[in-house]
Amino acid sequence: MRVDEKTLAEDIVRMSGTNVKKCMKCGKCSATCPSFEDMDVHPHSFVTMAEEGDVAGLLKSKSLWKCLSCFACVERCPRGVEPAHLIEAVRFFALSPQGLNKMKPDVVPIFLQNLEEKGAEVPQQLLTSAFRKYSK
Amino acid sequence: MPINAESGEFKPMIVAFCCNWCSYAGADLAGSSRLSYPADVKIIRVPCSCRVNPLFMLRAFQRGADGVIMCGCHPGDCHYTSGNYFARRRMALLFSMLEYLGIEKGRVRVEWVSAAEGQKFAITMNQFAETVAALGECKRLEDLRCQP
Amino acid sequence: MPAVKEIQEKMRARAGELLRDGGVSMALGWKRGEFCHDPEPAFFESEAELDNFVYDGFSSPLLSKYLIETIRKDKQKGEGKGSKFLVFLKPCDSYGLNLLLKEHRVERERVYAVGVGCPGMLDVDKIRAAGVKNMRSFDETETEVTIHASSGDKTLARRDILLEKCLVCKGPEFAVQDEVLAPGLPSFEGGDRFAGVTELESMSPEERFSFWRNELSRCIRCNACRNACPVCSCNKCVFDNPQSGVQAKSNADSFEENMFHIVRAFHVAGRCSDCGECSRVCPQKIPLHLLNRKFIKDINAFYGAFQAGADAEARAPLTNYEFGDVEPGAVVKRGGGA
Amino acid sequence: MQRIGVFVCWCGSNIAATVDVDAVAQAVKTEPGVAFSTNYQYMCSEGGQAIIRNAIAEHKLTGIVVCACSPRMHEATFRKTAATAGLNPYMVEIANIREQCSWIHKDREKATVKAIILSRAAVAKLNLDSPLTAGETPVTKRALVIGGGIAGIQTALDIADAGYEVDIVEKTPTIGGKMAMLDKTFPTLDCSACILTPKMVDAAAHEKITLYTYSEVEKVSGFVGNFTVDIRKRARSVDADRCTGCGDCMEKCPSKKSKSEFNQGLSNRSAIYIPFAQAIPNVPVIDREACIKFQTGKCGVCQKICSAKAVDYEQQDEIMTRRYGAIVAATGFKTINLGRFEEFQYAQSPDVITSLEFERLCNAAGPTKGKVMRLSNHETPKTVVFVQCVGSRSTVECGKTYCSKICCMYTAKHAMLLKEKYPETEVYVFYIDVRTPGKGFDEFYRRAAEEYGVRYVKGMVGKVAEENGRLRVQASDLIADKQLVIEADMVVLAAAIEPDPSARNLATLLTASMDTNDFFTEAHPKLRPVESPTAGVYLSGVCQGPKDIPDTVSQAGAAAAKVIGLLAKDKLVGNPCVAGCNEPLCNGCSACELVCPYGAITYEEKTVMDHGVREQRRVASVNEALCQGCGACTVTCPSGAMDLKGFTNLQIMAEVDAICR
Repeated sequence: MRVDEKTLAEDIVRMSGTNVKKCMKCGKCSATCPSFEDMDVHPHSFVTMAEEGDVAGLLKSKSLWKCLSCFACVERCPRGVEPAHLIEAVRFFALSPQGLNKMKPDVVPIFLQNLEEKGAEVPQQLLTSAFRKYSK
Repeated sequence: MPINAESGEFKPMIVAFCCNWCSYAGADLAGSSRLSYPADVKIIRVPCSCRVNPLFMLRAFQRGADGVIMCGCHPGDCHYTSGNYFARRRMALLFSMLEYLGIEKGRVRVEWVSAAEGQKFAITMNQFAETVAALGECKRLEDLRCQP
Repeated sequence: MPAVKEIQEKMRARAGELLRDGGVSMALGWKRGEFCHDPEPAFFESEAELDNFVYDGFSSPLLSKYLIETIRKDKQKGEGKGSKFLVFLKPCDSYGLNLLLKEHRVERERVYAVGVGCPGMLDVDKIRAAGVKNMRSFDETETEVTIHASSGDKTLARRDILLEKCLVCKGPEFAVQDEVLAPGLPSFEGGDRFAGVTELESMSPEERFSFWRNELSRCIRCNACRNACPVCSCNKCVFDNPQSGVQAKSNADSFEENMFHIVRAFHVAGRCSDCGECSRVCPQKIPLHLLNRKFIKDINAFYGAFQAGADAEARAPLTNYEFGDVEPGAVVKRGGGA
Repeated sequence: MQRIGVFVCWCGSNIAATVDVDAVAQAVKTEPGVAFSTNYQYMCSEGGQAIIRNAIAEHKLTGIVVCACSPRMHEATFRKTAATAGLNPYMVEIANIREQCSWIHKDREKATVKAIILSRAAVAKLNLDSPLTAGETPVTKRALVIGGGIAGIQTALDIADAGYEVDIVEKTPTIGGKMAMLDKTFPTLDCSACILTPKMVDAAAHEKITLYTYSEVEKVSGFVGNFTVDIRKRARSVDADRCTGCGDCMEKCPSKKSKSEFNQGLSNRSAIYIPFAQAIPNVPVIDREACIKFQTGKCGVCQKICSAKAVDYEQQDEIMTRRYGAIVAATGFKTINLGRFEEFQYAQSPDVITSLEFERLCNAAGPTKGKVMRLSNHETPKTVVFVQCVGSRSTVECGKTYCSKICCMYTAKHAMLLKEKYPETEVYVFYIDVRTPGKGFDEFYRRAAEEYGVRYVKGMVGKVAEENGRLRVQASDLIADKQLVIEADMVVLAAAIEPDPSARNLATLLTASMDTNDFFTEAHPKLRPVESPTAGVYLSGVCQGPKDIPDTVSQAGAAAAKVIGLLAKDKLVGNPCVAGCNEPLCNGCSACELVCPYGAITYEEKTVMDHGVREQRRVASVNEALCQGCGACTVTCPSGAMDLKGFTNLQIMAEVDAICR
C-alpha cells in the first residue's frame, strides 16, 4: 500500500476520469441507486470521500463490492460526476495490490454455481462487469 | 537603437501598441501599482487592437525599433466585440511572414492584457524587453534613410 | 481533342459571332506581340480586328483586370449602357475574374465570360535554357512543342517547358463562366505548390534572410507585379498616394526589401488566387509567388483550406474569424504553417 | 502649421520627483509646431487650467499637449478646458508621463528621456490633428416593446407615462404572458390576475400605447434613434373593430379538440377562441390549423352566428412599417421540454406534471376550477412530491447549467397553497439547496416548513415509477443518509426555464448578442444591465436571464428609464472619432463592411470626383451614428480609403516615427 493517501486519492480520481469537484451534493446518485440499502457508504458520500482523499474509508467500505455497476448514477447525475466510475477505480486499486486483477474465465462458473446454490450473493451483473473489466 | 555610449549597455527600442479599453488601462494599472518595466518600452494608444495595421509594425522596424508588441483585450472581451479576433488573424499571418523572411523570432509579440492585469502587463513588458535585448539591434528591417 | 490552333479558330469565330449579334460590344483577348512568344492583351471591337487574335501556349496574361477600366470608360462615355464585354478565360483565369466580381470591381452583368480549355502555358525562359536562340515561330500539341528558331528547329516535351504555375495547375474547372469552348483539356495538376515554401521554411533564419535579401534587392520597382495582379486593382495604390504615409514610387535604399513586397503580399493575403502572374511578369525573376504562397499555406494551416476566387460569396480569411483561432505567439513558436 | 502649447504637469511630486519636468518643457520647445511650453504643479487644478486657457489666448495656440497622468484620467478635463478657451476639444493630446513613466521608473535620467519621447510623440500626433465635431442624429420619439408579458407591459406603461408613444408587439393573441397563467404570487400570495389584469387594461386603454397582438417583428433596419421595423400582423380572421367579444362563435364552433395553450394543454378549446376570459384584446382568433372551414372549406358556423359580422375568412396577414427611436426586447421564457428526463416519467404518467401545469390546476379559473386533482382519475392527491432543480444546474445535454431562480420560491408557494386547500395532504419538497435571496423570501419558505408542515428533504429524486395506480418515488435524504421510497399520488416537477425560442431570431434581427443559453447579453453585467451592447436596444424581463416578478418589474422600469432618457433627447451626439471614407480612393470592395461589428458601413452608388473626372462609383459610406470608432475597417481597407478620425494612419505613424527617432 502506498503511504501517501493524498496521492493515491488523486490517482484514483484521475484514473476514474471523473471530476469530483463538479458534485453539487444533490444526492441523485444515492436516490437512484438500487443497492442503496446494502451499502454502508452511499454513492454521494463516496464522491465526497474521494474529494476529501479518504482512501482508507473507500477501500474498506462494503459498498465497494455492493455496487452493481448498473451506471444508473452515471446516467442520472446532473453534473456528469459519474460515481460508478469512481467506484470502479477504487476497486481496481483494491484489487491490484492483491494480484487479483486478472479475472480468469474458469472462476466464473464457480461464482455462478454459488449463485445458484446460495442465492444472489454475487449479483450476476457485477460478475459480468467485473469480468469485462478485470480480464483485460 | 544606439548603444549607450557611456555604459556600452544595449538599450532596445520597443514600441507597444495598446488598445484603449483593456491593455492601455492595464498599463495604467501597472503604473498605479508601481510595477516597473524597462523605460525602453513606449506605448502608443489605439482604440482597439484591430486598429493596428501590420504596416505600423513594419514602419517601426523601418525606423529602427528593435521590438514591437501589440496588446489587446482577451479574445471574447473586445470592447468592440470582434476587433481583437481580426487583429489576431492579421498578426498571426504577419508574424509567420516575418519569420519566413528571416526576421528573428521574438521581435514581435501579441499579448492579451485586461484592464485588471497590471501585473501581467509589467511581466510581459519585462520579458519582452529581455528577449529583445538578448536579440540585440534589429538591422534586418531598418531603413538607413530613416536614420538621422 | 482539338489542337491548340483549332481552339484559336473556334474562339475567333465565337468572338465574331458575339460581336456581330450577341450583344457584346467588345471582346478581350490576346493579339500577337512583338515576338511569337509574347502575345499581349487586346481589345477587339469588330470582326475585322479579330484577324490579329491569338490563342496559343503563350497566352498567359490575365485579361479580366482590364474589364475594370473598360467598364469605367464605357460608363463615362454614357453610351452603350448595359452593353457587355466578352472576356476569354483559361480555367485559372476564372478565379481572378471571380475575385473582381466579389470585390465589386466588375459587375457580373457587364461581363460575358467565355471559358477556354488550356493546354498549359509555356515558359520562354525554359525554352531558352534548352538552347533555343531567337525563337521565330512554333507549333504545338498538347504534349510537344516544336520551336523554329535561328538556332534551328527543336522539339521539346511540353511538360518540360511549362510555366511553374501550370505544373501546379488548379484543374480544368472554371470558377465562373457563361459558356465554355474546348473543355476537358488535360491539365498538369498534382505538383506540390508549397514545395518551394517548405524548402525555405526549413532553412535557418539567416539563410532565409539572405535568400530574400538577394531576391528582393534586385527589385527595380517597375511595378509589373502590381500591374499584372488581378487583385491589386486599387483606384490608387497606397504606394502612389502621398497621403498614405508610405508613398514610395521608385527604388531607393532598402524600401523594396523591407516594406514594399511585404506590404503588397499582405494586401493580397486571403485574396491571392495564386495565379503566378507576379512571378511570371517580373523582369528581375524574383520568385514573388513564394511570398503569396506562404500566406496561402499559413491560411490553409491556420484557418482551413481556402481558395480565393473559387466562389464569389465566401468570406476571405482576413475578414473572418473564429473564437478558437491560433494565437500569433503560437504561430511564431511552431515556425509558421510548417 | 499648428501652434502648439505643451503643458508639463508635476502632479505634485508624483511626476516631478522622477521626471525633470522643466527639462521636458525645454526639450519639446524645439519640436515642430511648438509655440509655447511650460510646467506647473497641478495642471488639472483650476490654477493649471487657467494657465492653459491664458496660454491659448496669449499665444494663439491651435492645439495643446498636456504631459500628465493617463488620458483615461483627465483627457475629458483638458478637452473641456480647451473648449472654454475657444479651442476645438479634439485639438488636445495627452502624453502619459505618470502611469507609464514616473510611477514605474526610478532612474530620473531614464524617466526624463522617456517623458521627452512620449511628449514628442504627442506633439507629432497633434501636428496632424484636425478639429472634430461630433455628428448629430435626430431621435424618433417612439418606442417598440417586443413581448406583451408583465415585462413588456410594465416597460410600455412606464415609457407611455413619461409621455412617449409606445407600441407593444405580442406574438400570441393576447397580452399577459406567463404571469396571466399564474394562480398566486410569492411572497404575498396575492392573486396574480388581480394584480396583472389592471395593468393589462391600463396598457390597452393608455392613449400613448398601441397593441399589436398576434403579430411579430419581421425586419429591423436603422440604428439607435432611427429604427425602421416591419411588423407582421397575422390574420386573426376576425375583424377586431366589429367584434363585440360576445363569445357566441366559440360556443358554436364544432371544432373543440385543440389543446388550450393558456391551460398548458390541460383543457381543450375551440378553433375560434379567446385564450382566457380577461384576454386583451377580447377578440377571438381562428386557429386555421384546427378550423374546419380552413381545412375542408365546409363549415362557416362562426361567420353565420356572428351578429356583428366580424368573422372574416379572407383576412390576410398585414405588414406594417413603423419607425422607432428605441426597441425593448421583452420576449420572456418557456419551461424546458421534460420529455428526455425519463427518470421522472413526465411523458409517461399524467400524474407527473410541471409546476406551470400545477399553477393552472390551482387556479380557480383553471381547467379544474381550482380543484387540485390527479389527472389520471380526478381524485384529490393525498401525497404530493415536489422536485426542485429539474433540468436546472445541470451539465447534461437536456438540462441547463444555470439556476432558474424562481423555482424555490414558487415551489414553497405551491406547497403552501396545497396545504391551505387540503390540510391533510402530505407534501414533500426535494431540494438540493433552497435559494431564497429576496425580501421576505426566506421567511416565506420557512412558513411553508414551520407553519404548514411541508416536509423539506435535502436530496434529489432519483426515480419515479408508476405502480398500482400510484407513483413510487425513490429519493435520497442526504441529511439522514437514507433512501426514501414514497408512494405519491402526484409529482410536481420544477422544470428549468429557458428563453422563448423567438428570441434567437429576434437577436439576429436586432444584431443584439446572446449568451450560449440564448439569453440576451447585457452591455455590462453590473453597470449596464438593461441595455444590450447594440445601441438603442434594451432588455426587459427573463429574456436577459431568469427573474421573478418583482425583479422583472424593476428591470422593466429600469429599461423604460433608459428608453425615456434616449427619447427625451432631440438629437443624439455621437463619438467624433469615427471612421470616414475617402471616396476617390475607395474601390467599393466591401471588405470593411464585412468586418464592421456595428453594421455602420453600407455601400452606395455615388458620383465621385477623381482627378477632375466625375463618375458613378460604388463607395463605402459610414453611418457616424452607428460607428463606434474601433478602426477594424481601416486596416482591412486595401487602398487606405478608410481612416479613423482622431487615430488616423498618418497620426499613428507620426507617433511611431517620433518614438523611434
